[in-house]
Amino acid sequence: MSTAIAHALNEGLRSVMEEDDKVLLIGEDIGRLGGVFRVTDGLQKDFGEQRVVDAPLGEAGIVGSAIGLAMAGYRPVCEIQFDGFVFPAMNQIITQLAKYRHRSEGRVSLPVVIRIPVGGGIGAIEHHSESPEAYFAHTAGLRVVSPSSAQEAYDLIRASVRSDDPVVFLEPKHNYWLKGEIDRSAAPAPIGTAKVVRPGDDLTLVTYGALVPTAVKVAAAAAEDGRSVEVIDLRSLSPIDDATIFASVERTGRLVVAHEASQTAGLGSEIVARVQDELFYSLEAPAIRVTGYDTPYPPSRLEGDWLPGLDRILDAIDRSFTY
Amino acid sequence: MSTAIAHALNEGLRSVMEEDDKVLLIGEDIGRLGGVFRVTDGLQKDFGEQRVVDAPLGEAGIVGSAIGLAMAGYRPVCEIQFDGFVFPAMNQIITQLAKYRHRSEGRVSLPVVIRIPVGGGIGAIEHHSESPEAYFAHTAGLRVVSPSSAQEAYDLIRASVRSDDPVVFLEPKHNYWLKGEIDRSAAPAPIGTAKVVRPGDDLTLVTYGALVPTAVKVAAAAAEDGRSVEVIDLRSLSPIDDATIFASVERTGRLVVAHEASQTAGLGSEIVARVQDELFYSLEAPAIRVTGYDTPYPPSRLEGDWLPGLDRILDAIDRSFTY
Amino acid sequence: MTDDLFSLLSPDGVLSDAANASVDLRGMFSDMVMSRRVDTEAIALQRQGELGLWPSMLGQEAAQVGAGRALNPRDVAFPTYREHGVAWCRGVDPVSLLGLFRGTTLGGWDPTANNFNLYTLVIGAQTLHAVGYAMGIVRDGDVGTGDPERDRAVLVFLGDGALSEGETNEAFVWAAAQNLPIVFFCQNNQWAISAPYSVQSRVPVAQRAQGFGFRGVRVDGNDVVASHAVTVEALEQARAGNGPTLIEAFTYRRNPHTTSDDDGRYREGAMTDDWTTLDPIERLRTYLTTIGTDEDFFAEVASQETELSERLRAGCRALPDPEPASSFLHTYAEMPADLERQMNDHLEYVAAGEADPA
Amino acid sequence: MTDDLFSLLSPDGVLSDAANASVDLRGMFSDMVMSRRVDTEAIALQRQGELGLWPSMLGQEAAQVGAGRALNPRDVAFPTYREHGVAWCRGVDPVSLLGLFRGTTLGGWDPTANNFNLYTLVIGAQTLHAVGYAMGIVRDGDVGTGDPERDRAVLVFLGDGALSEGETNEAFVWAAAQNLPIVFFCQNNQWAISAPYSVQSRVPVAQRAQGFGFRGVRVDGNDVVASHAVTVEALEQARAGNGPTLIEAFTYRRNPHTTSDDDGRYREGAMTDDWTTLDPIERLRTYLTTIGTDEDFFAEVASQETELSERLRAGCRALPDPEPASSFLHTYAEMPADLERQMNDHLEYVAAGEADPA
Ligand SMILES: Cc1ncc(C[n+]2csc(CCOP(=O)(O)OP(=O)(O)O)c2C)c(N)n1
Ligand SMILES: Cc1ncc(C[n+]2csc(CCOP(=O)(O)OP(=O)(O)O)c2C)c(N)n1
Ligand SMILES: [Mg+2]
Ligand SMILES: [Mg+2]
Repeated sequence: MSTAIAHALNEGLRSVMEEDDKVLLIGEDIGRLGGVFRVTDGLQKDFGEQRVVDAPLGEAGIVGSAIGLAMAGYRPVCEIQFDGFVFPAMNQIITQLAKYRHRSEGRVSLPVVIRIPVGGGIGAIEHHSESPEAYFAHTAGLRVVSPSSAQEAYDLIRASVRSDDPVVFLEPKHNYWLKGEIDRSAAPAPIGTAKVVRPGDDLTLVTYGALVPTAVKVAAAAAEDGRSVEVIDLRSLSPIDDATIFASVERTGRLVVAHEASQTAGLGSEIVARVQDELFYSLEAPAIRVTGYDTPYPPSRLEGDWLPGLDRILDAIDRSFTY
Repeated sequence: MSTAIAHALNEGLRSVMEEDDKVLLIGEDIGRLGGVFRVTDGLQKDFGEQRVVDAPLGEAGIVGSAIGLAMAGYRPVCEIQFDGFVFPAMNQIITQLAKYRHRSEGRVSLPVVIRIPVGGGIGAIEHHSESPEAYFAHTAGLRVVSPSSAQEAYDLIRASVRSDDPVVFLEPKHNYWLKGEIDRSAAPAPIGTAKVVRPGDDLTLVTYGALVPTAVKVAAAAAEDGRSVEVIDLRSLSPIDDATIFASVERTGRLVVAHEASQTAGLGSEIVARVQDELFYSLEAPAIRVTGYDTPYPPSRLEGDWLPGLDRILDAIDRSFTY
Repeated sequence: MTDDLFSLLSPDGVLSDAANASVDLRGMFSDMVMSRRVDTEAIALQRQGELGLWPSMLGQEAAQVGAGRALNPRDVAFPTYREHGVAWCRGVDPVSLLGLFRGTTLGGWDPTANNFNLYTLVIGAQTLHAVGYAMGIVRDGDVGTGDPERDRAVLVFLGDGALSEGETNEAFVWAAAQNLPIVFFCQNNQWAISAPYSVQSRVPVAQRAQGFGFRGVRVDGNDVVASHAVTVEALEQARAGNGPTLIEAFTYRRNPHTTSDDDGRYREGAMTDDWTTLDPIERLRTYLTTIGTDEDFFAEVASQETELSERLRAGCRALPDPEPASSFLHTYAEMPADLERQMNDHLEYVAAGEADPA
Repeated sequence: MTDDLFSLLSPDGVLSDAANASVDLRGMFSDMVMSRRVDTEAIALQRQGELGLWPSMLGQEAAQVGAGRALNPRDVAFPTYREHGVAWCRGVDPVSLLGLFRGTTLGGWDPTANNFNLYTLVIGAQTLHAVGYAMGIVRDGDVGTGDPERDRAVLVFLGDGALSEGETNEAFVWAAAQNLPIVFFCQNNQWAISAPYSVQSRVPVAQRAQGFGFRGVRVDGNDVVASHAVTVEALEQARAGNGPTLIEAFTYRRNPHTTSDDDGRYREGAMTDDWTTLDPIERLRTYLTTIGTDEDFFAEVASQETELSERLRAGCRALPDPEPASSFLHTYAEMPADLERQMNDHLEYVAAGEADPA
């Protein structure tokens, strides 16, 4: 039986809540409503209002109180309702959550997970389609992860809740209803590693989240042109699993990185900068970024064109092969 | 008579306040105290409490009210007391200030300047030595600038206040007392351009803010080894003046970028990514970043070693020449 | 929680003698009916796939029209995303309200044309903009002069949920400490999406103001006459230099949060039904009928409604798609070189017709 | 603003009959004297270049010792950066307070060892941590059981300036709505650096609580007996499940904001002088002398002071510099590969002795 990403998250949360009664959830509308995307559906009914907390409407309060709960021995999982609404919590995330282990010289762990539905392409109004990952990836002390399939969702949410580091957990909302099989018995990969989703020899295509299925389609299309594209799902956006990326590009000699977030100071630039430094002599073409443009997210009537998609990624691949 | 950067900023602010009575200042302790770095010294006395506003202790309030003042036709200049205290204002900066022109389809300009003393090396306590520029540079709709000398400070603050875009103005606090001559009559460079601070032929060294004087020393030291290093002061951290950088690297074939902020998804990565894409065939070595490490800013006893300095930059230059 | 509500027009349509005799009750009635019609049509357009989403104001017409009509033209309003009735009173073309929800724009109107700002979707953020604008009014010297052509104030809207955001409370701090010409108008519709007001607070909204040292007033938000009266009074105080007021208009969100919401998951229909019987329009209709208002008046309003409906339907479909270049054009006052390059790339894609993502 | 202050020990050293007879006045005296000595020594160490900075608590000893001594061992305190007196009462080694200001650490002690959290420098941020901790206590079932070995509460400190931060107000929202076992202890020392309290608010700090629907109490913050009594009472209410209290301890920051501050730029010495005559320690000394306390007691305290001074001076200089690897080691629970590479590069630099920036 195949499971949607949103349900896989729900199942994953349920399972860690069953295993560890210190796990609790805090967020706006996550209780009776089950969250606007229903990721927490039924959990308040089964675990009660003390463990699935309908928060007052304040994101600083959500993350700040989660920090306090973690200090008191709990493992809180916060939900931020949409990408664009995480910013009121930025002070707690950047000055407190990310830095507390360091401040306390390793004495205090803050195992807080911050779940955020991210990304565009759903025809939404402003603030509901953004990709804020770079803000978090630039902040040392946070782990940033994003699943791309039901299996990854199930594994990663469980691993994130178990992590002793704070984890920003980015859910590709465009693909919440994408289904896949889940193996619930397999030992999940440790948090922090990338995954080769489709092997290939001629070019490495790195992406994450909602763009992973697109990247697989890109690879299939490129294969028709006789180009063998290796697709890597970052999974961990910070820290970045250099080893997997380097090993691939060393073989292929070509790199394209794709994400929805704006280009400037985005993750694509980071990966490109790392690769060109490590593999200067291996690269046969410049490493190319295919990203959202350096504008605010446009009105939804324009998002189809604004977002990086199949064609732009394929064109980048073509361009790579012109070198 | 030579002027310190802090005084040049004071003078620049005074001059725009004299020229345009819509310019006003808002910040914590900027009035009678003149700001903790005295950048606004004497301005409340001369322009009154309505134009130099001692704000309640809330950064969201400072930026949010500045937005409203801008809507009412004013040109507010906010002061955030230290780099580490800008995060409570992040929601207003990212979701409102940066996006309002876009949201209003160009109908509403928000000429707000946010001054922030940034950077380390002053032996301070936590949150007083950080370099948050990447958060702003990643946010489309903001201009981000940083002066490196008294002349730049005077020119840039004036240009920033006159800009119809919101400007995040990063003041290199380590060099507040660095002195230089100011020509008050020269037409300042338009905001948005980089500057070749020292010409050279063999390698391009890009940096900004407090590291510019260090970079000039680096170039002098490299010259002794017979290496001619061109130093570029970005001045505008966003948008980036690609043309100046490209023109230089095209000639030199080598690039080192230095900044105090952490590496991952920092500005160095962005510049490197751009250059390797544009100048793939010109580069004779990988473009190298010399940055703060991917940790929170350390206790001040460690900052001397943690910060990128003369030696690390020189070593990066050496490394570049090994290719 | 309803004991201490100020009211003038009772639920069964009886008008208190204390009501200001010169108030334009017919105008209020018409505004409420017309703005409800905007709401109803928009919901229909959403069902037909013409809008992606619509946040309904059903049940909140009295609060909004009462407040909206209290504004002078020079006063400035800062709405949330639900103030369709206030927009109506300000003279904003209701067709332009639809663009944001159709995805053709993030704004849709010129905020300076009617002194009605853009909708703000980030809860609470607009309260600080309103504070800043009020600071601007003070600096313009347009407060407390006694000159009715000069004194101005700001009216900012917020929901009960917004009371929990830090930014809203900072707005209270600034407004109180600087005694600003601002009125906070909170429609306590008792829900923030699925969260009943009890999630936010155990005491009435209006009480919050006391803690910051300014006036708080509770009014029956389904009573347009009372909502209007308290807002007129609060705005007068503000314009006169007597500082801020927080008005709590106690009302009820009768529809789901937006057309995407499923309120059956978190509330019983019964309470919604109760509030339906407290309908603000019916209340005023009863009164107007009681005092013998001509049938022609009601017929005239009805015909304007029909006209409006048609205009909305046609206008919605005619809303132009934004230009592909528009986001690039409006990010900065002057376009940076790299962004121009990005725009040109983008326009080439669009021209080639191959930009749609997989 | 001082009319309604609760007080038990008058400025001239007269103790009210209402004071709890069992209170350990000698202990309070000793704690105030010792924590003042910590403060004085730290200022001296700063002058000698041993500390980069020190935020003095001079004048606030009564508020802090009153509050600090009201805590049970299981209660948890969340300080700002000025609670040296509370740290003293909690049994935190005062030498460890110095590391943060010497630059050898950003923390300096184990927050779980004495239930005294790390200093928080970001104004207001700790109020939300305290709220979360209190939510944890509720979930542990350690509130309102009536078992004095079980019930716990949180005591969080904040300044008058912190009342203006959004986060502080969100903490009030959460504490009130969830009726949490938490006490907010605000030392209104009348200044936030150079900003007099009038920049933040026109009404007393304690009044803020009313707006959120919980208790607010004003106490003479220079009266250690009263400060203690109100905190004991508020903590008892909290532990019993009767929800939060905001205590305003009205006092005065007699020194500049920190050793880096120049308060001559923004305030007159006269007001500081007035408050010097209200010294909290002298007040209690007068009372203790009046009731004939043995000279030996005062001599004993003085000798402990001397010993403390020496320990602080020696301890400060002996504070170890952090390991060059330490920031890398403490960023993540498990070090990521790239960070390990960065660390190794860094350690090589440090070993080569060439890392100092120009
Ligand atoms: C900062 C922020 N957080 C979360 C949201 C998501 N959200 C949209 S409306 C809403 C509820 C608002 O409730 P209220 O303030 O009572 O206004 P109402 O919708 O009832 O008019 C929430 C949580 C948001 N828009 N902004
Ligand atoms: C978020 C934030 N903004 C600004 C500062 C800078 N700052 C440090 S202390 C201070 C004043 C605090 O005043 P108050 O809360 O009254 O505490 P006190 O220093 O009087 O004890 C300010 C503005 C800060 N630490 N954090
Ligand atoms: Mg509501
Ligand atoms: Mg204070």
